[in-house]
Amino acid sequence: MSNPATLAATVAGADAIAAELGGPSGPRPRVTFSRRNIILYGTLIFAAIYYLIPLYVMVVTSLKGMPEIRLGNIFSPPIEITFEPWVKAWATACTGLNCDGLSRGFWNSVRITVPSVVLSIAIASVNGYALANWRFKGADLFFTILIFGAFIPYQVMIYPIVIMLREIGLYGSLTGLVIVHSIFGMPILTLLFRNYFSSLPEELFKAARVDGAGFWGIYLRIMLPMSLPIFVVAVILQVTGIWNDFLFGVVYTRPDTYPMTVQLNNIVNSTQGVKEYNVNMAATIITGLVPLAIYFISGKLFVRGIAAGAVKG
Amino acid sequence: TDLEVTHWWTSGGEAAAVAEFAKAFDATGNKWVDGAIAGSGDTARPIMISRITGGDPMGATQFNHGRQAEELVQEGLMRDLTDLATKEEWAKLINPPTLLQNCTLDGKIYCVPVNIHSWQWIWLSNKAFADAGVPVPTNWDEFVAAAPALEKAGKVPLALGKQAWQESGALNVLMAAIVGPETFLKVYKDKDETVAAGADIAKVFKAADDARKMAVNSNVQNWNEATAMVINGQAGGQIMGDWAQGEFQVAGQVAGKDYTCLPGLGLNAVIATGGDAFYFPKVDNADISAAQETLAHVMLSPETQVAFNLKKGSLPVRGDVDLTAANDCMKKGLEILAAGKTMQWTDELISPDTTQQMNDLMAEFFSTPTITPEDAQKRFAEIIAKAD
Amino acid sequence: MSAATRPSKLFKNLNAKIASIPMILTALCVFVGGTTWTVVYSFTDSKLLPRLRFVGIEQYERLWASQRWIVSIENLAIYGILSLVFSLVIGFLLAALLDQKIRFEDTFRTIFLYPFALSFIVTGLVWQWILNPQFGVQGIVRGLGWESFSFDPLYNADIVIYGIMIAGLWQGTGLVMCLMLAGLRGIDEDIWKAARVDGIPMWKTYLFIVIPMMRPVFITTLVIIASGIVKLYDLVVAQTGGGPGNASEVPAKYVYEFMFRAQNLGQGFAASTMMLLTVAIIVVPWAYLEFGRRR
Amino acid sequence: MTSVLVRDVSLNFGTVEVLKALNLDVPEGEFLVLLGPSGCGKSTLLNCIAGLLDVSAGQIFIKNKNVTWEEPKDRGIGMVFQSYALYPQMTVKGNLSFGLKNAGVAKDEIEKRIARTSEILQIGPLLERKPSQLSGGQRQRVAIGRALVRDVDVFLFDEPLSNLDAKLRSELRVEIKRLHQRLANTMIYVTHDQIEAMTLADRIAVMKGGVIQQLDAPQAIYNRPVNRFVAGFLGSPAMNFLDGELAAGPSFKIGATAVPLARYTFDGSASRIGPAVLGIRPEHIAFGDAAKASPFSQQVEVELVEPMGSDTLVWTRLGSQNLSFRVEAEKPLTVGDKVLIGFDPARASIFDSTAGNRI
Amino acid sequence: MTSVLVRDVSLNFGTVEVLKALNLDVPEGEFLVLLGPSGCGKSTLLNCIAGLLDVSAGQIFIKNKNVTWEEPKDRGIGMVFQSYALYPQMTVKGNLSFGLKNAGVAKDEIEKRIARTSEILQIGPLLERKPSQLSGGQRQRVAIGRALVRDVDVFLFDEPLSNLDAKLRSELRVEIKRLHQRLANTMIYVTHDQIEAMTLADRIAVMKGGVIQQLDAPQAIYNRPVNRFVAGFLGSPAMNFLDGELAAGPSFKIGATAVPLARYTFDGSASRIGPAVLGIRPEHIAFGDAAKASPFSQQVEVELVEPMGSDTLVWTRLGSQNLSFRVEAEKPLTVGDKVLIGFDPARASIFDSTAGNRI
Ligand SMILES: Nc1ncnc2c1ncn2[C@@H]1O[C@H](COP(=O)(O)OP(=O)(O)OP(=O)(O)O)[C@@H](O)[C@H]1O
Ligand SMILES: Nc1ncnc2c1ncn2[C@@H]1O[C@H](COP(=O)(O)OP(=O)(O)OP(=O)(O)O)[C@@H](O)[C@H]1O
Ligand SMILES: [Mg+2]
Ligand SMILES: [Mg+2]
Repeated sequence: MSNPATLAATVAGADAIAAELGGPSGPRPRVTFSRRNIILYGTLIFAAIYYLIPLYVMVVTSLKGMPEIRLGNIFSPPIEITFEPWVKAWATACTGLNCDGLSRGFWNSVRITVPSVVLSIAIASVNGYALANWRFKGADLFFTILIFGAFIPYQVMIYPIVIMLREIGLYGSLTGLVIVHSIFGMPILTLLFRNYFSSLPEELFKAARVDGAGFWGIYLRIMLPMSLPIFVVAVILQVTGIWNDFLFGVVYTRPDTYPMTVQLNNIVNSTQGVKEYNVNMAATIITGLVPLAIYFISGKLFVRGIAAGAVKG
Repeated sequence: TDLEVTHWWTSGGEAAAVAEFAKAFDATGNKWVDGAIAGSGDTARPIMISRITGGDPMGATQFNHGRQAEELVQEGLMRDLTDLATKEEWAKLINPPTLLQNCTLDGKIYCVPVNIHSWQWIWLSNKAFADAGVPVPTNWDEFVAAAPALEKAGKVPLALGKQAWQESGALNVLMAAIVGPETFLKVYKDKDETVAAGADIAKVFKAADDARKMAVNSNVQNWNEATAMVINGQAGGQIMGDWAQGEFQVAGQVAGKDYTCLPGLGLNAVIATGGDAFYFPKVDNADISAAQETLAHVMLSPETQVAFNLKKGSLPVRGDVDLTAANDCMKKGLEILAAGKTMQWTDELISPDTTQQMNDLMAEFFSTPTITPEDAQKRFAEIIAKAD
Repeated sequence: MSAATRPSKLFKNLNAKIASIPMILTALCVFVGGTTWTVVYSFTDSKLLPRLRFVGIEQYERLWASQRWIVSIENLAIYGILSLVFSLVIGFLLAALLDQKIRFEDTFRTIFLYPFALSFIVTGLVWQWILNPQFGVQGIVRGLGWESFSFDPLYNADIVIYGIMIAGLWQGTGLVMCLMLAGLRGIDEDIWKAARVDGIPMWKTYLFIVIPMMRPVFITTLVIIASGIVKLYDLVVAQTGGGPGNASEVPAKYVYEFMFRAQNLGQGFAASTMMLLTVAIIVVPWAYLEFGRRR
Repeated sequence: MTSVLVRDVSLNFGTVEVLKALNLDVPEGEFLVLLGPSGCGKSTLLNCIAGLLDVSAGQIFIKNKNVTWEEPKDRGIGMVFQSYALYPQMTVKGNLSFGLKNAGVAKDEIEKRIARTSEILQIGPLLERKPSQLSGGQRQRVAIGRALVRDVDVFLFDEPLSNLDAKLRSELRVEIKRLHQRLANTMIYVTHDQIEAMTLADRIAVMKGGVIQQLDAPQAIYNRPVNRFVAGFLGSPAMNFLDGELAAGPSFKIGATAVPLARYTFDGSASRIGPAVLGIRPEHIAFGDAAKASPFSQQVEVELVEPMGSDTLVWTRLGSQNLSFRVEAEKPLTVGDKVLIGFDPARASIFDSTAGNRI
Repeated sequence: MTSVLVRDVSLNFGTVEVLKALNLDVPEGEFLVLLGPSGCGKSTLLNCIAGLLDVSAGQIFIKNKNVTWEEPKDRGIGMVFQSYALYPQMTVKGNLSFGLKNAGVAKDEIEKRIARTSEILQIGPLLERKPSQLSGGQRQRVAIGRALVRDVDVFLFDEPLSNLDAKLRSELRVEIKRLHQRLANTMIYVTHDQIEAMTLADRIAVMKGGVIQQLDAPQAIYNRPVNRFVAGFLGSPAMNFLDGELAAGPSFKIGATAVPLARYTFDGSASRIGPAVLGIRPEHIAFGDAAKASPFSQQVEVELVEPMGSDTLVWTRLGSQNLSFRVEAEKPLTVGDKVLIGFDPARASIFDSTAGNRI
């Protein structure tokens, strides 16, 4: 629908030159095996191999029988695949007199992780929200202390916390452990949530206040529904952190509530004669399965959430 | 009543031994709730202590008797067993009497010794020496002399787990064997630093240097993995306490035929009477208190003592039990015990803090070939000077 | 028109204050309280149980006289500096590579990130095994015929800390990459175009333009890595147990061992206080820059 | 009757004083526009009135009630934000009803009000959509609806149109004006766009650095700005400023040229001699025949021509100073042309050259 | 001579065709503006010319050289971005010289070019500052400098002023125009602001949906838009569109009113009977006495008055359709006044009511 006269003139002129010059047309030719691509993908694949080797070794070893392992090569694929180590790791490996493998620890880990994740995220998101939107005097001071807390080596706090838990009578109970996890998850999570909530438009918050919503109303009705990415990050961080925790699990629980990592350590370290590497590896994989699954499922959201909550400026 | 018992007996022989306790205790109508914590006493003790100080004590717990639980007792966290002990006349039963002394503080008894363990053993693989074509040595010096032949046959002369407590344990065993109990006590009991820096101890460090060289290719961590090397003939021998015997037993080996044991390294047949004891934290619950008493009783009963110690490879704490079933090595131990050739061990003599410093030193010594025995001895003397 | 009175300040934002009680309690009781408690008891001769018998700075004198502590500090310094540098460099490189509009980006990213999902215990065990001279890399290479090949970092006191670093990097670079990727994606598209029009080669654009622009991301990452490094413990325990000898000892382990194994709480507290001090030296300037300047 | 009264309000952020003892009195039903450059404190003032910021000193009355310490929801205000600030996860209907639900209004009453609002703003068909499914203009309308539905006395607008493109902006401007005519509510409207201010306002308050510079009807501000800042801020193309000297006569000397000021009405009693600045708007400069009739005229050379469609802006020089004037689009002037221009000094403004106040 | 020639260029993002076999021919020294609504493909076309995007089909010539596959730096172009895209951690001087250093230009040559550029743009005193220490206008100037210093044949601007406020925008507009007059380079300038397009362009290419709708001089596009889209996109206040019926005569019937079209010049040979749309710009509608003289006039009632300072826009109705017209600011019209308006049909545009093409 161009102005016909102008366009006709243009095209005519163009033809004249093009006839003279000809030459390249259309997209730049792409060489699949250009030097750039070889270097790029080469490096990536090389790196990927480095990252995958341990997983490969774990899986392969866990599928071998002990005789095959003694033959030596950890990288060689199993000649005869056996799932026995897995069964043993899950159900019959012994620590002392308990020969029920990881199975008990699995459910303990679930019972520890779920409430800890929920509680720590609930507290931290409310904190982050209060810090981002309802600044009150002194809040920043507490927050700075909290952030400092993120760096305190856990060993430093073990003893005082033993005493505190004793004083409130929660030592050794699951509740006690859940509280400990919530406390140590608080600094980083609060930071994440605070950053995220401050990145949401402030006007939204103002609009809700004009609309008469209160502290909790705004949090539940306005902020929460908008916070999926950061919740994903928080859940991933907390699930992996708490599931993988060893120190608190071993110090603040009793044997019948030991989480999986403690049992893993027990199995791996209670060698009865020769080390059963295949069982150890199977136990290791089983222990890591839950956080791994979460990563594989929600890895994409994780990166997005990190971008939204952790990295500013 | 359910009674939770924590301990760090998780290797094959140990676990089998614990099962005997559990069986006997369950037979009284109570229930043994097993709280094994893997990874040696060093890992387990902190957890036990946190539990007790944290106000969530277990029903009973293992400690090495000696000074490990001293402060817990002083703090009044442990149950006083004097009444039970008087009633059952432990003082008469338990032999040697030092065992009960170690459980006693201010005249009150706080723990039940369950076995006698001695460190001063070397375990030799008959197969390894056969492979190397040399006779099985009868003492440390011969062992050192046989090392090159073993190496030539592709064996590791000395199996030694790379954990500090094993390394410092080996040093102490060498010391007791080479310089004898008197000098040993001068060092550890009297904390006499001139002796520690003296010529006698220099010999000990020279021997440790030999051990270091012989153990260069021993790439294992846990003691039972080192024992496994001896069992399958990969290594010539291992300096380890008599608990190693349980492993040989689980592996179905026969003392004298498959393996050889030399108390006091064949040089100085004296054994220390350290060992394990059970402590009973104070609890409010009357049921549990009763169960604790039952357990204490069961642990000392003659049948349990025999069954337990046979599995564990240690010696029973009562002199009146029948141990005909005992094997070669245990009998050697019993004979020494009967002859009264006993001595005190470091657990009773020095604080865990000093032990830790010793461990640090020996760990460094064994992993750093550049530290000369002389250097090491000098630092050893410094530790002894400050020891408590 | 009478002037309404100003309501009490205490009850302003009351809900926010109530909601912050867990945070305030944690900050005050746990972090401030626990830290103070630790510092106070570091001046006592507490053994198995904390006791208020003050002995001045004796514990600190002993700490700094201890060979093991010195080794721990050295190890942490080596590990810290190298793994900071390497994880930043590797993380950034991987992120930069992933940012080239490549195919299978999701797959690669997942591969690089998955180790982060595993616990240090698991990481330590796996790498202990891979680096085992008999079964692991050294064994394989020797099996292929290169008999003199030697690679046994976990059994060589001189290089054991690098063996631990290999495992640490394996686990940690994924997260760094993620942070860097997020940072790169935040760079204005036009900057790239401008650099292309100016004819600036890709690597120069990264080096002189993009990296300086990502300063905040680098700082955040640095702090996250640093906080992890200070806490380094599980990995060492699982991989080497501090060995061979004490060659891979780290401060957090020193603290733990003295508090619980050696039953010398005072010494352990003194060591933790030193760690706290180090942390304060790292964190306070950062916190000041990050939070102080803005308000 | 006074609808909104701001009395001596100050506001500090830390040590920065953003509002300085500000006074403002808005009668019932007035459309007041707060106009000023970015960062001058317009939004801050609006937030103070809404109760979203706590004043540091002073009082605020709405409908003769002291609301200085009231919560926003209790002040009888509705607010519309620049970024719309619609709740993204709620439908339009949810957005409209959120405030009412919070206030505990009965269900059928809510329905009734939403029906009325959506009729006024013609957003009936959009009620079930989410904000992300709306165009910019529709979002803006919903944002207005959210204030409207609450039946408030005072509407506060914070640059409600600045995120929209020019075309939509001028359309919605007309709609807001019509809405005001229909509802006759008090409206306070923040903008930094002077066209918006001129077209919408009953009165404009021009702000700078937290202080109201001039508060008056649009034409008054346009024609008789109290200082150079106000003069320069309003009008596009901008007013020409010519440096010169006030001389007896009275006249204004620009280099060799003298502009007779006989027809100029001086303000107050400031000194009428010495360096000063003369401001004249491009559309008040005539050229060609019309210029000849002006009290002041001068021959100049065309330097640059900016056709703007409806008219054309021509740049030239008077002495050595740039000067622009507006001509109708049809008049063909090209660079280099010599033309006669002139203006009536009565339409000019003269400012002192230091403080910039009108003389 | 042709400076930039775009031949049959198409560009797809995935399955979306953003540019559709587009042709464009820019003579040497021309200032060409690409104008169109957001998302129409202006930036995409510019990026194709710059070589920042690979075309899917077609060719691009710069200075008669086929550069379709060349790298951006080898095309002899300089580009200025909307967000300035200055390298934030380098000084202004660093920003200007970075590209030259990479091209291996000698040191003293670099100095010379920077000196010349900073003299042209008057950024001499800023050379040692970092971009964060510059104001918006200064940043924009540096961004232009970065292109200037490279001595290129063709300048590409991608909405270089849209991040600035209105005042600065109009100032810099004049500067860019002066720069073009001085350098006489070819410039291609993307904007969606029609005032910018009108004032700057030698020719304007109005785009929509990846297709150039009209390419012509500003006045031609303003006065004789080829379709309703172009007509509505240019001009502020916007053109009035009146739906009606083309009837024999020829005349245009709006309800009962008939506008005689004797003076209207029809385009081409499209059917001249049937439903159509008449477009007339607000400034072409006269009122009062002037209206009486118009070929068409009508009595109407004032509905809304929008004073805009320099002039006033008055809204009324013709039949039932909205109509706005522009009057001088001084003419006092108030809501409810009855006035006579009229216009000359020669200045109107008539479009067919389906495709919207000019008839
Ligand atoms: N939360 C805050 N803390 C500190 N200073 C602030 C804060 N909010 C605003 N300011 C400062 O107060 C001044 C006024 O800000 P305000 O938002 O009222 O300006 P504005 O006139 O609305 O500008 P704009 O047109 O850009 O919206 C600015 O200088 C700003 O920097
Ligand atoms: N990288 C991309 N991938 C997919 N689609 C794209 C991409 N970049 C642009 N587009 C699409 O191409 C169309 C044209 O985009 P372009 O940026 O050229 O518009 P524009 O005319 O410059 O608009 P604006 O005025 O908003 O800058 C848009 O519909 C946009 O959604
Ligand atoms: Mg504002
Ligand atoms: Mg664009």
